[in-house]
Amino acid sequence: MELGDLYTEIVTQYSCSQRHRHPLEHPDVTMRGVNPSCGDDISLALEVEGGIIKKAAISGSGCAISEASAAIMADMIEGKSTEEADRLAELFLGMIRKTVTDENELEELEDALALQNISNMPARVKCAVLAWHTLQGALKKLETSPQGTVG
Amino acid sequence: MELGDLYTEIVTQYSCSQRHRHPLEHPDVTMRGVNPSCGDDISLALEVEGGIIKKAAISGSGCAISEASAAIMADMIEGKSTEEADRLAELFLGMIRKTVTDENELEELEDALALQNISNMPARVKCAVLAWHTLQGALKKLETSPQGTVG
Amino acid sequence: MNEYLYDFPLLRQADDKGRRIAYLDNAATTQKPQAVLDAVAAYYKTSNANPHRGAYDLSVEATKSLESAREKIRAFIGAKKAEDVVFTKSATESLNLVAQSYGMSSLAPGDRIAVAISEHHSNLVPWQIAARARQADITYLYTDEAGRIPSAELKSKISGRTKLVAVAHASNVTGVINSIEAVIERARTVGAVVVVDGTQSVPHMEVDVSALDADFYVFSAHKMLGPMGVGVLYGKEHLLQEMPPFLYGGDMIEYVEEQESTFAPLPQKFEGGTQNVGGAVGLAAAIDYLDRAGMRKIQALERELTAYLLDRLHSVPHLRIIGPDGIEDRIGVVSFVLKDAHPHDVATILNADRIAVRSGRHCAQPFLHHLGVQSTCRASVYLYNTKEDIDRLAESLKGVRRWLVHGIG
Amino acid sequence: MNEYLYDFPLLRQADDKGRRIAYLDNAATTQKPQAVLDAVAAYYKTSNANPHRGAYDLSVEATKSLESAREKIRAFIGAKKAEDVVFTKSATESLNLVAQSYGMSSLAPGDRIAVAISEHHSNLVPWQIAARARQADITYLYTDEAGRIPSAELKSKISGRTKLVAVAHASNVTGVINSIEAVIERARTVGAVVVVDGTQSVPHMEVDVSALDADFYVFSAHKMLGPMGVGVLYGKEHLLQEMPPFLYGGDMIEYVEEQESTFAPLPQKFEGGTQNVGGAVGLAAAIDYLDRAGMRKIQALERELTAYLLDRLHSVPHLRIIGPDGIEDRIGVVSFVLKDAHPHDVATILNADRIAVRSGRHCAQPFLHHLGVQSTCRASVYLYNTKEDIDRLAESLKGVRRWLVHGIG
Ligand SMILES: Cc1ncc(COP(=O)(O)O)c(C=O)c1O
Ligand SMILES: Cc1ncc(COP(=O)(O)O)c(C=O)c1O
Repeated sequence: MELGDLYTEIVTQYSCSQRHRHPLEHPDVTMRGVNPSCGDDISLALEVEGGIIKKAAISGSGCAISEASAAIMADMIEGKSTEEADRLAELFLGMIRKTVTDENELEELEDALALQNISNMPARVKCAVLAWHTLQGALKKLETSPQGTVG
Repeated sequence: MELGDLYTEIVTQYSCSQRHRHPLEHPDVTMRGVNPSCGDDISLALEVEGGIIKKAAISGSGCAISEASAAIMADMIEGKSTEEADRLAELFLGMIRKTVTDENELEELEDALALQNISNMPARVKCAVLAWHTLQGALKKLETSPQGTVG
Repeated sequence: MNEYLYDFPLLRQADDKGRRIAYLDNAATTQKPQAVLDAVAAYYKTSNANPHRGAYDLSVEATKSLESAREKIRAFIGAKKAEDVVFTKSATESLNLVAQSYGMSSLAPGDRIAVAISEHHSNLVPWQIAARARQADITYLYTDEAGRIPSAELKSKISGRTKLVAVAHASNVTGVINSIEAVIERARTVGAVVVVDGTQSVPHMEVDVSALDADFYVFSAHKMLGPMGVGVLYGKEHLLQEMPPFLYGGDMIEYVEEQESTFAPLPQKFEGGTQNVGGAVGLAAAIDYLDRAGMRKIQALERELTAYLLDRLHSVPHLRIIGPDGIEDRIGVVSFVLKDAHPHDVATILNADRIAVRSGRHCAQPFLHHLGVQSTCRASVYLYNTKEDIDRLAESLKGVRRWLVHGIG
Repeated sequence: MNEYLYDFPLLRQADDKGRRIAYLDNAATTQKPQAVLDAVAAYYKTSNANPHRGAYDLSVEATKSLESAREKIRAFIGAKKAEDVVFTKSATESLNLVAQSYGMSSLAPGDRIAVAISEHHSNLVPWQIAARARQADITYLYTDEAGRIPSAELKSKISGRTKLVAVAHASNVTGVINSIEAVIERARTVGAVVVVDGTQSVPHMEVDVSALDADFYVFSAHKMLGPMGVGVLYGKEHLLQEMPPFLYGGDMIEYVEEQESTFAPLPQKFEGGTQNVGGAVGLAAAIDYLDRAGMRKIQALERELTAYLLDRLHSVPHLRIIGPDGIEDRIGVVSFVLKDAHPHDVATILNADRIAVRSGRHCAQPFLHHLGVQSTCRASVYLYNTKEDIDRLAESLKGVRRWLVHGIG
């Protein structure tokens, strides 16, 4: 695999993006995600209203891949329902695990498709999936906690 | 090394000998010696009078080499002073370890010389030295204990 | 000539008298086929790096080597998930891990541990230590004269207070295959966890830990054609999950802060320190070799060799077999004693004929004590042994007493 | 061309683009010379058996192989007696052995353990565990910015309550060589025992444990050209004598009775289970290789390489070295960060040029936290590295930011 297939313009642009890098005032849930072996350490905060993700914010730091993946994800889930976000996370993880390969199905992932090549780089898979696992964790937390007590 | 150099007539004769295989009525010291890995397990009992070993008796069981070695030793030390017995043990161990090689010096070991070849058989060295280590242990016990309390 | 023998460099070699070694100490360790040596060397020549750590290709390859070995082991023993397979350095370490980590964290004062009297020290002393530390008691399952555990013993000794049962799948002294199914069935009725020492079974028979429903199952690579320095611990996921780690250090950590640490998920939680990837690759190659031969075929072949061995031993005067005389429910491990000949001398005399058998107490002192023998000779076969090896053993045994018993020679 | 390189099959190999690997992750594990692979294979082809057990020649040879490896290690580190050298599976196991066996049996509530903040998790987490179990406290020896432990820190932190000091001879993060002499001198004044982690020192410099007067000293074979799966624990005899065993089972036993056992003398007391003889033979061959090259010559050569490495790294824009910038009192382990480039991405980009460096936290999270960095890249050299390897590293590093920082590429 060539480096250019990994550090594409989309990836480097997102990895430097500041769009979702701001604190939320009243997050309904926050979740930390870490790859202990490499030191990626991010936090995801969500504001959810009536089942819809209104705002997604990211803090912490990681490598270009994990930061790009987190930024793409935050962009994608804002405005979507929590079920929809969960489904997208499954789809993304399926793409990386190569359990979902149908191009049409994957189209839905839009810019996140730029990370498809990662599945050929076992050493970096963890970086790409960190944000999405963290999202799933956050959604689970939201679901199992009574309204207003998580965060 | 040939088997005939190990299981010599002297060795097999001594190993079957019953001469010292009887209990002592009033032993001044008894000592157990064991090779845990192979299961050799003998006991040595001594009657000592005025610094002279009057009787040496052996019980327990072991392989032909350890039994022959014990029988030869018991024969040799009866009638000798405890210092003399200790010196002979050192000499025997020196022969096996090959730290004593002077033929004239070794002559003193008499029949125990039949075990000299053992030093070329690392797997059996432990068997040959067991009785002599046990003897040294018994003599030490005798020395450090007030008269009449060991046994 | 045996179709496997040629694959084993050590066994092919003739000495200056033209004799091959008749290697009959396979219960202690086995010889290695060229394919295993080659696989290990190939790993070091093409894929060696510290696994789980690097972002570079070589480290990825090393990780793949380790994990594909784990997957191969999983399939070989029928475990459900590769995560339930933990690498250790030996069966002994695996058993200590269970005793320390599971035993120490789950046993309470007054609990009972049922241990078969026939266990190898490695599946016995760790329980003595754990029992003492937790004020639990050890109850022994005694065998009959042939070394079999009567089912009445299971019933009477495995009771409501029994929290753990430690038993070998096959004995390294008598070759008896214990009915693990019956042990587990009984243990289930009282809610006890069963630790199976598979060190002598995995090399010689098809084992399916899931079908058995064993809670823990352990074995060593070096007794199944693999290299020394590699052991395996299989455990049920929910048990492994709840257990504290055993070795603390690199690679088994999630966070380390100054006063506290949290630990990695399975199986890394139990794999502190750089793993023996070369050794794991060697075990994987050994499993490939065994799979190619076919475990059923190996078992049939060993059964034939064992029948022949028993038969030939019966023909040796003054010889008594310690353990079952017949061929049912046993592996090819046969202990015996010769009248008036100490096992150690017997082994030395056989050695002069280039026959390798083990003599001693086989790391099973309580068992030998129970059977009323101080030590035994033990011959044990593997797929590369031949009837000729056994003929040589029997012939040599016939001459032993001539050397030892004064007046015969 | 480097005179050693040719001996290492993995390093000789060119890929399809004709590039050799620039292997600069020697602090994680080293490559193996053909001589080591051959020695291990030769052991399995001519001398393989279970040591310490058999009465036959092959078992005697296996025992000799193990014991002569032990003697070679003894001489290499200047230990007084071979019995003071214990085989383990890794430095990690050695350190856990000391923490569990010595630590748990000698620490009392309120005692202090002084641990350098720069320690590898393997010499840190086991002490956290022992401290918690014994209600002892951990006191950290903090380093300065360059990663050196100031002598004032020794004075103030190692006090009357300190019973044990755990410190590495050389750091796997910064390459700093700690003044073990000063640590031991200070420890002696308060009567504390010193555990030295020599994993990064033994491969790279002459070490004499007797001259140092270290109480315990540990290292791993795989970081010094030897195979994986072999570690060493050196301990002073009187300390080892008093310690309880660590792994219980075969070969470390004297008597086993139903409820109790007594243990074998040193070093067998700590060597339960079948030992990794093949691995020990490999370590012995590695020591032979290092001895032939000469440890002083290796040290001089690595010093030259390290000076060159530092020099070339200084030429890379936006690069900051974590640890000492100079060549004094250090080994050839150099950590660094590149502005706006995460170490993980740096390693990936170097990998595309077939350069292997490690990125991450190097199993030293508290140290990186103390130094104020989340992770670093680390290049580490060994005798087979060349200036060309280092040139390739420096050149590739200059291109890294082009890939990562949007708008530069
Ligand atoms: C300083 C130091 N100590 C201990 C270790 C642990 O060594 P191993 O993984 O071989 O147990 C390492 C290497 O990872 C190290 O660099
Ligand atoms: C039944 C049994 N359990 C455990 C062991 C211990 O195996 P290892 O020495 O490889 O740890 C052995 C072999 O010695 C054995 O035969």
